[in-house]
Amino acid sequence: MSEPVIEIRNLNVDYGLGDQAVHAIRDVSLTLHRGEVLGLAGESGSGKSTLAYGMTRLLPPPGVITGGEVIYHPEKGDPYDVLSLTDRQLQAFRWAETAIVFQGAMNSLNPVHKISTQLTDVLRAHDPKMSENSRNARAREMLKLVGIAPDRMDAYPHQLSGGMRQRVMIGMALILQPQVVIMDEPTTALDVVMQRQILGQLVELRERLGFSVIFITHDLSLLVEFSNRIAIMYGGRIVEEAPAAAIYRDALHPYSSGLLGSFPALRGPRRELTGIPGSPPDLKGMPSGCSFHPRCPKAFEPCSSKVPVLTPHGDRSVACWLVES
Amino acid sequence: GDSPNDNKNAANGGKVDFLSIGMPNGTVTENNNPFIGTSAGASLGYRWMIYEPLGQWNNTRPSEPLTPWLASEIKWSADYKTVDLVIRDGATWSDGKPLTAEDVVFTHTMIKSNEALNIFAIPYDSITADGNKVKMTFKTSQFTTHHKVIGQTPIVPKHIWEKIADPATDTIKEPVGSGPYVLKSFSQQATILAARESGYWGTKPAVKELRYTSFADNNAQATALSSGASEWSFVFIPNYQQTFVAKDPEHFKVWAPGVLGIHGLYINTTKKPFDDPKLRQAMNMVINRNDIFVQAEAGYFHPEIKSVTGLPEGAGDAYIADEYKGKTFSVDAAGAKKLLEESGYKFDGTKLLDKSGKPVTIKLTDPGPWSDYQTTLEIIKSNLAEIGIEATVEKPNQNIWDANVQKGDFDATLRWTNGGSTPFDIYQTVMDGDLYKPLGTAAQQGNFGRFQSPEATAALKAYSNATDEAARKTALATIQKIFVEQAPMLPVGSDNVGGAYSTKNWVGWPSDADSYAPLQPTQAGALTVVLKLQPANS
Amino acid sequence: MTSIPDAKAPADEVVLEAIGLTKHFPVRRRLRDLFSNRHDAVHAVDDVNLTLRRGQVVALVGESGSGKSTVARLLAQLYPRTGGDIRLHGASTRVKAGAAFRRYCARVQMIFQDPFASLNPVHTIRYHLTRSLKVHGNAGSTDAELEQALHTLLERVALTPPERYLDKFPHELSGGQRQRVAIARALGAEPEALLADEPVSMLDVSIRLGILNLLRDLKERLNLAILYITHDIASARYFADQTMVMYAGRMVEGGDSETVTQSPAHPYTRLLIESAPDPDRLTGVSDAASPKDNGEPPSLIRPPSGCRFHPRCPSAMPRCSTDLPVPLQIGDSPGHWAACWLYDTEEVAK
Amino acid sequence: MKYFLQRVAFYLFTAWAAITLNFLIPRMIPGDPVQALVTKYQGQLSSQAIDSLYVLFGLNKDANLWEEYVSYWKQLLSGDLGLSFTFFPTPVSEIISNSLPWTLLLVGITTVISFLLGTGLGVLAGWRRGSWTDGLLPVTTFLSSVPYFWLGIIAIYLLTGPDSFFPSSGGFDAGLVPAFDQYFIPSAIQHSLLPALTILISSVSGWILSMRNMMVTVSSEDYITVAHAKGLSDRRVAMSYAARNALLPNVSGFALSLGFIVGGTLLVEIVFSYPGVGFQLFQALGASDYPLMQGIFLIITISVLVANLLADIAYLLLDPRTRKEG
Amino acid sequence: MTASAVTMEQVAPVAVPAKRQRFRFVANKKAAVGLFILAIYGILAVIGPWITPYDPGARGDDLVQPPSAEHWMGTTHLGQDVFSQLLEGTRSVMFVGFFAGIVATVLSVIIGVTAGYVGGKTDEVLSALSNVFLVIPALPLIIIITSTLNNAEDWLIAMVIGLTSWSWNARVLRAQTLSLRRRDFVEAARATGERTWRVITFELLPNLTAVIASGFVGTVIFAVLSEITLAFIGVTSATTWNWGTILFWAQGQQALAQNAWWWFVPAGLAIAILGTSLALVNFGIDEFVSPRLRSAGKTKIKTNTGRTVRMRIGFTPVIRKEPLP
Ligand SMILES: Nc1ncnc2c1ncn2[C@@H]1O[C@H](COP(=O)(O)OP(=O)(O)OP(=O)(O)O)[C@@H](O)[C@H]1O
Ligand SMILES: Nc1ncnc2c1ncn2[C@@H]1O[C@H](COP(=O)(O)OP(=O)(O)OP(=O)(O)O)[C@@H](O)[C@H]1O
Ligand SMILES: [Mg+2]
Ligand SMILES: [Mg+2]
Repeated sequence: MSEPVIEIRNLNVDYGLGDQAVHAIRDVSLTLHRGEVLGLAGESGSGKSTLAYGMTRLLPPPGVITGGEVIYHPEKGDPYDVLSLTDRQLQAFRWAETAIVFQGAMNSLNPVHKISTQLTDVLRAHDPKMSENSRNARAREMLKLVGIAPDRMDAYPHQLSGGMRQRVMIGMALILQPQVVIMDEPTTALDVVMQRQILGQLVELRERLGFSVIFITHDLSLLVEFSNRIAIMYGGRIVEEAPAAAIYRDALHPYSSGLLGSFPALRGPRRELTGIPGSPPDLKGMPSGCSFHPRCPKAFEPCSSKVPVLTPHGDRSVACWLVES
Repeated sequence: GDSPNDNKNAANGGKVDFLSIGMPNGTVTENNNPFIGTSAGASLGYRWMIYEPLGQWNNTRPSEPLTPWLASEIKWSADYKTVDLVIRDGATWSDGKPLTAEDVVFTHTMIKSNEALNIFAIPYDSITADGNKVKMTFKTSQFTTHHKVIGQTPIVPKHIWEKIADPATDTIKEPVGSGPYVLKSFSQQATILAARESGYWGTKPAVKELRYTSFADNNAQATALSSGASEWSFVFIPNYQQTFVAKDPEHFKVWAPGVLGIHGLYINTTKKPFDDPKLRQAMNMVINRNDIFVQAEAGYFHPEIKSVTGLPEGAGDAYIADEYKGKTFSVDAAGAKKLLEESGYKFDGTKLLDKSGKPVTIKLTDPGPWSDYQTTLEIIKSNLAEIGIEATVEKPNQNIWDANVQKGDFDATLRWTNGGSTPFDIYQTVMDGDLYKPLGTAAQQGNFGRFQSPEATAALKAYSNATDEAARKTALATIQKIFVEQAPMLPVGSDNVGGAYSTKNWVGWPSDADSYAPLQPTQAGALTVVLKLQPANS
Repeated sequence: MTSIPDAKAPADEVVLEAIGLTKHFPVRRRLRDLFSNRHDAVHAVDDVNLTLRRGQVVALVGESGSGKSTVARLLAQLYPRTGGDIRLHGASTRVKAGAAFRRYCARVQMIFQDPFASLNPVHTIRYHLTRSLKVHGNAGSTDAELEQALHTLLERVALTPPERYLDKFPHELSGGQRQRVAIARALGAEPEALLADEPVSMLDVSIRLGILNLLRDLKERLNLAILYITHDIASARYFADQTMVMYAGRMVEGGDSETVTQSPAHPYTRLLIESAPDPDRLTGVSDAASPKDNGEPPSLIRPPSGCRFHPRCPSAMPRCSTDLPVPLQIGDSPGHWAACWLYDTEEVAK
Repeated sequence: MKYFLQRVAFYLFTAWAAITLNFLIPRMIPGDPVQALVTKYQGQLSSQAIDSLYVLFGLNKDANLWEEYVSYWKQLLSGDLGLSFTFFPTPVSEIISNSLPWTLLLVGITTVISFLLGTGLGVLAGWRRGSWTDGLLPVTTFLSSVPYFWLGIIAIYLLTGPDSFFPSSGGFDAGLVPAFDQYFIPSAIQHSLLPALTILISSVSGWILSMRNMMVTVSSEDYITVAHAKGLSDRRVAMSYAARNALLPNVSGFALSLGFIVGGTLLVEIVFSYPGVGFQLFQALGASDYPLMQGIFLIITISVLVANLLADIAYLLLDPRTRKEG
Repeated sequence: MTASAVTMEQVAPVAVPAKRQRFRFVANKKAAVGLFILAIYGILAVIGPWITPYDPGARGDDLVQPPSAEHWMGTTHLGQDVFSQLLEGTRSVMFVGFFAGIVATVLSVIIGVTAGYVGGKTDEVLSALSNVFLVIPALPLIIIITSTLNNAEDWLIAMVIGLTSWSWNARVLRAQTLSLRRRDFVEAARATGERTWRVITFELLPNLTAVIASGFVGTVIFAVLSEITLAFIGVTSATTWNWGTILFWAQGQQALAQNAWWWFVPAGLAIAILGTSLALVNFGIDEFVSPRLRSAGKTKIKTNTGRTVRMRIGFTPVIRKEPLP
């Protein structure tokens, strides 16, 4: 396996402090390798977005990172901890090394500025010496790259369709040629036709530019198709991490298999769906032991008392007593 | 530059050559028409610095004859229906043209033929000129109004005014008058008058510039006075010793001579039980006029009325009937009670019961914003309590109060009377049967209390039409007797024509010792004051 | 008494029918339209035919903005229609308010997409259900009967024990529970037809299935006619007997669910199915079959002439841009049709 | 067409209704201007003058309400607002044109400053939460709860006096004539400082608060997070992204507040004897001067309507979403 | 597959004690302080006139005396006790404020909600009406109308203030209603077959309570200031005492020029404190309505090492605790 780009070590994130604190991310460790697409799946509230923002220190108040490290390996030079950077270093790090594409493109673009302004102000911030003309040329180039006619440069976000906006965001994410692109549900607001188009384009660009992607969604079937490795989150922890195909074929964690069993298949024989009973856990009143045990059809003794840790099994890891035993 | 403000700093050696005069009359708009009461000229008083009357009337000594001014001679017939005037030589208009008898005739003829200008409703008959002599005749006796015809009517130049289409509504942007000052500049904030370079018939004034400022209200004016920004004004200053004089005791002064115009509590004589003169008399006996003077009028503004005739000290002295000479008000609750009990009233504990056994209550009304009146009412209220009358104070809106007073819809209200050169105006406002209107019909001119006494009406008529002093004296004695015995109105204080001033820059102001003129900047006599002023340190 | 009698009518009975249903929303005019004489409108729904039968689920599939919700609201008589007809048991109905509207409501009930928004945050579950029962006279006459009816309703949607939920506020329930409450409320009217407008799209993947299964169970037990609106064609296959595909306000294909999803006839349906995620496809393979740019959905204010899909259609013919395609039978299974000139027999002959 | 016509119809209707009300309201007041004048002078004006005043004011002619209304409109349409009674025979339009500039300058400039200052502080308070700006809110809230006039009077008491820099009243030095020169302008500014300060103190907190709240709301928008993620400087994010968007709702509030300039400052002008329209209106009220009242109300009505229009336009200009589709 | 549906209740999240949302805003600190002060004023309004040490109108012998043991807030030029006037005046101020608030609120609810919900011609007529009232300057209008009243009692003044100050709230309510009307739960209530009046009163209004309450509080502030202003400029007859009357007398007698600050200052402070308390209540309501503002309240946090960390947007604080056990 190729070298790592980002290593997350024992990351902990709380919302709020003291008794009111919600532990949204608990001791998460995850490695993103150069050039790969890492899928992050899990149901709503499992902490996917929190993880993504936490590693770049972009959590809104009252989010607090209460522990852990995020080691970034630049192309040249020594690895460093993103969480220890000063504000200025962090600003320089952002977007140049990791870019983010959010779920709703409408909300990610400032409604009162032209998209050209929003594209070029990244360049202005990171390379103040760049001339106005070359900035514009670069922005134009990026738009062309994501399939938008450069004459839409001076459009306002609301004048573009949802798909176009999302492409602008992708173009913007790539404008500084970052090593890592984090995509938080980049296509849930779009319909399937558009979703496929955009993801197809992204895959193509990745092949060309060679960046790594963290791809967040709760649509597991989409992840299986598009990512190399998948990490499944539940209740603020990663419960399973494995190559995409491996998960699809044979999920080890009951939650992962439950998730896979919740999607009706469009092709192939009609199979009976199992689903997962119950509802997602409340972070404020997390069940003891394995947080999935109240919903787990295979729960047994240690599940309700002891927290399973993520342990490697070959090229995959899983946190489940079932697998341990 | 050519800025109108350039000379401001070019003061002659730091000496102040201007006088700052203020009035608390709100904003003004440029209007120099001397006949219109709403004009800036009238509201600030500077019309009298530009236009002059035929004679100067000293309100503080109303019984004295008028000082000749534009007329060098003023002669009334004994019946006061004819006046003969000799117009002064050498007076010129500020545009250089001489002032002639023609101008005088023109002015009065214009007033006669223009109802809107005839603000004193003078019944002119004929107005003729003969050389520098002018003769005017009137349809009725002008004894009680002669000071208005001569002393309060400005004379305007014929050669300019005859070209004015409607003299009642023209704002006379460039006034041309015979007075010692000309208009230099006008702004809402300040009107500046400059002394005429030449051509004034009298002595040149020492004050080179008059700066009139109109302040928004009493507070602003009083503040300006105590900061020295205003050197002369006529305004009510509460606790003037502390808020004004104390700020510069050496220079800040107040002089407030009373005049023949008074304030008093009008009682609705149609309402039971106040139709009973005995009750009114008793009420008159308990009113503490000194408290009112000190607490409500700041100890100066409406000089306390002492004489039982309601005539103010000083200005009224000459008119007090022999019968009442020396008779003054004194608070006498015991006497009042006795009087009441003698006339059939009873007391239920401290409560006064009228003849039918009902408790006597009274509503005192005046508009809310008039704080001195309100204070007076509060004092009267507690005074009346001493004889068991329960009074309440109401503060209707001014418009409503106006309407109610005129229609006779009130129990008792503090109000003023007309003022004049004789006590006639005072008594007429209170008692004239000719002004009587039935309840519900607006009485605009007076007799708001619906006082009905044919005797008084006849006496008033006799007084104004009399042709000799003796007849006037008898008539006045009758009037005063009715006023005292019937008490249709309980006099409280008199008007004053004084003012607050500063002697820091200018001296020569009138005083009790030398009350040569009224000290109110809007009076016609103000010109006399200005002409008398001299620099303080010369 | 108030318990809903199971299967009271024969299956397959037609409950609700839409014939040529059309809805145009007038557009607010702008300053620049001042001097033009056009009267713009959003052609949200045009000429839609639909039949709901007892004990059957009809799925309505289409991309966002294709007019699915509008159809549902038209059928619920929440919007007045521009044209066409709605027949309840064969009788044409047009109701706006008042008693007639309530009578209609009692037979046709709607479930909204977002269970977070469709329950009033200030009222308890009890209030919501009681109102639904009372409005339609199913509350019984005593408190005890009402209580009983409430329990029955909650049990029906598998919220047991009912006491635990009755006095909760919506915000105290999870999304799945809320959607169950919404369904219970609809059932309070004892309807014959349920219009479910994307009932699970706002819910978490793991609990979607529970709701769909509940609906299916209710359909069978109560013999309900269900209109299932979704943009997820896979769930239509799983859940519905019939599937209709909508594009830009028009029906483009319809038929038995399995047939429509497994052998789609209309190019749009094909595109839709091709685009759906497929875990069996290899990672990162962008096959040539998915075209680079499929274009944008058309403006509904000035929809394309002829077939509304022709600007994006890979197999468009000149005729497609001029003639409006009519529904044409496809031979492969009974009732399978597509509104596409490709299946015009003359065309095929050529 | 319909939308445009609706807008026009709205403005026309509102203007008509407001003007008609303006016409009716003063006529409901008992009393008349002559009485008010007589009363104002409390004995200084002899009651014989009443008759001549009725003639002078033209009030001796009987006219029914409808005829008055018709002629009122005729006058209005020919741009004639009639003659004021208080300042008879000065035309109302002249009085207004004399006093309006003062109000517009004092209150207008103060409103602008207050808006700018409040917005600026609001941006700070909303953006740098937890800093010193947190202390701003309680203080300004308290200050803004103090009645204008009270604050003004206290300020006059504390800050003015014979040797003070601050004059206690008026719009400029009494010895000056309004002109744009080196004497007048500094004097006018000096005179406007205290009134401006009191207006500022009592109005700024509203802007701070609404801007702060908008900043807080906007701060949690995704595009702010994106802007941070882009590595933009904090300043640029705060200004160009957060403040720019948070400003939008405030701008229309600002435009509307411009409309209330004329009507809203009565008391400041009264307390500071400032020669503006608010004070004129107050005088007109006291003197039953309904031509003047109507004139000022008309100005207020028009200014509010214009402000509404401005708000419409401002939104159009500042929010690209409301602009025509490109 | 009903099995999964039935089993779900076993794992329903632990029920959080059902706090009634509607009264939760009292828990807000600002609102609580505001309400507390308001309550004191309320009590004084009721008992004030009974506990005055003197008859507020009674003349005494000590004229313009500074505060002393007998006269806590000194005396007026007539020797009246300022403290008694202040106490006595509270009732009128509170009465006018709240009565006018109620009148205006009822009007604005009727007009605003009807316009917003019914729409069409009704909306146009009602909107036009409120616009006309919005255009006419309120304070001058109130001055004019009150000056036509013969002997304006408090309730009449309150009525006038209420009748002239509803329009802004009506506009806000209309806009709110318009947005609520499109919400699903309103549609759902309609689809259930509810009658229009029921939809308005039971579905819409409860959701508008915060807006209505905030409008009410705003009107109360306005009414209090208006009443005081009217009394101060001497327009109202004010046979009863209120703080404006005190200020009117003080100003008429130039209290400050006489150095009688005790006559002028307390009433102004009383107004300011009342205004502040009402503003605090409004803050509370605002924060209740918009949770973002609420969570924004706590911006400084203390770590367990005693360091203070400020929450900043875009730079999530990192506080590394001692390594977790
Ligand atoms: N501002 C906040 N305050 C308190 N808790 C929060 C806050 N933001 C998020 N959380 C909690 O943190 C947990 C993780 O949230 P996160 O947004 O990361 O989930 P997610 O997996 O991205 O969900 P989704 O699929 O809905 O986007 C959730 O349980 C959520 O309730
Ligand atoms: N009240 C309305 N006024 C004007 N246009 C409307 C209205 N409701 C819907 N539309 C328009 O009608 C079209 C169809 O909308 P509809 O909500 O039915 O789509 P949908 O298929 O349900 O979409 P989604 O999947 O996003 O829910 C859209 O273009 C929409 O903008
Ligand atoms: Mg998320
Ligand atoms: Mg929809």
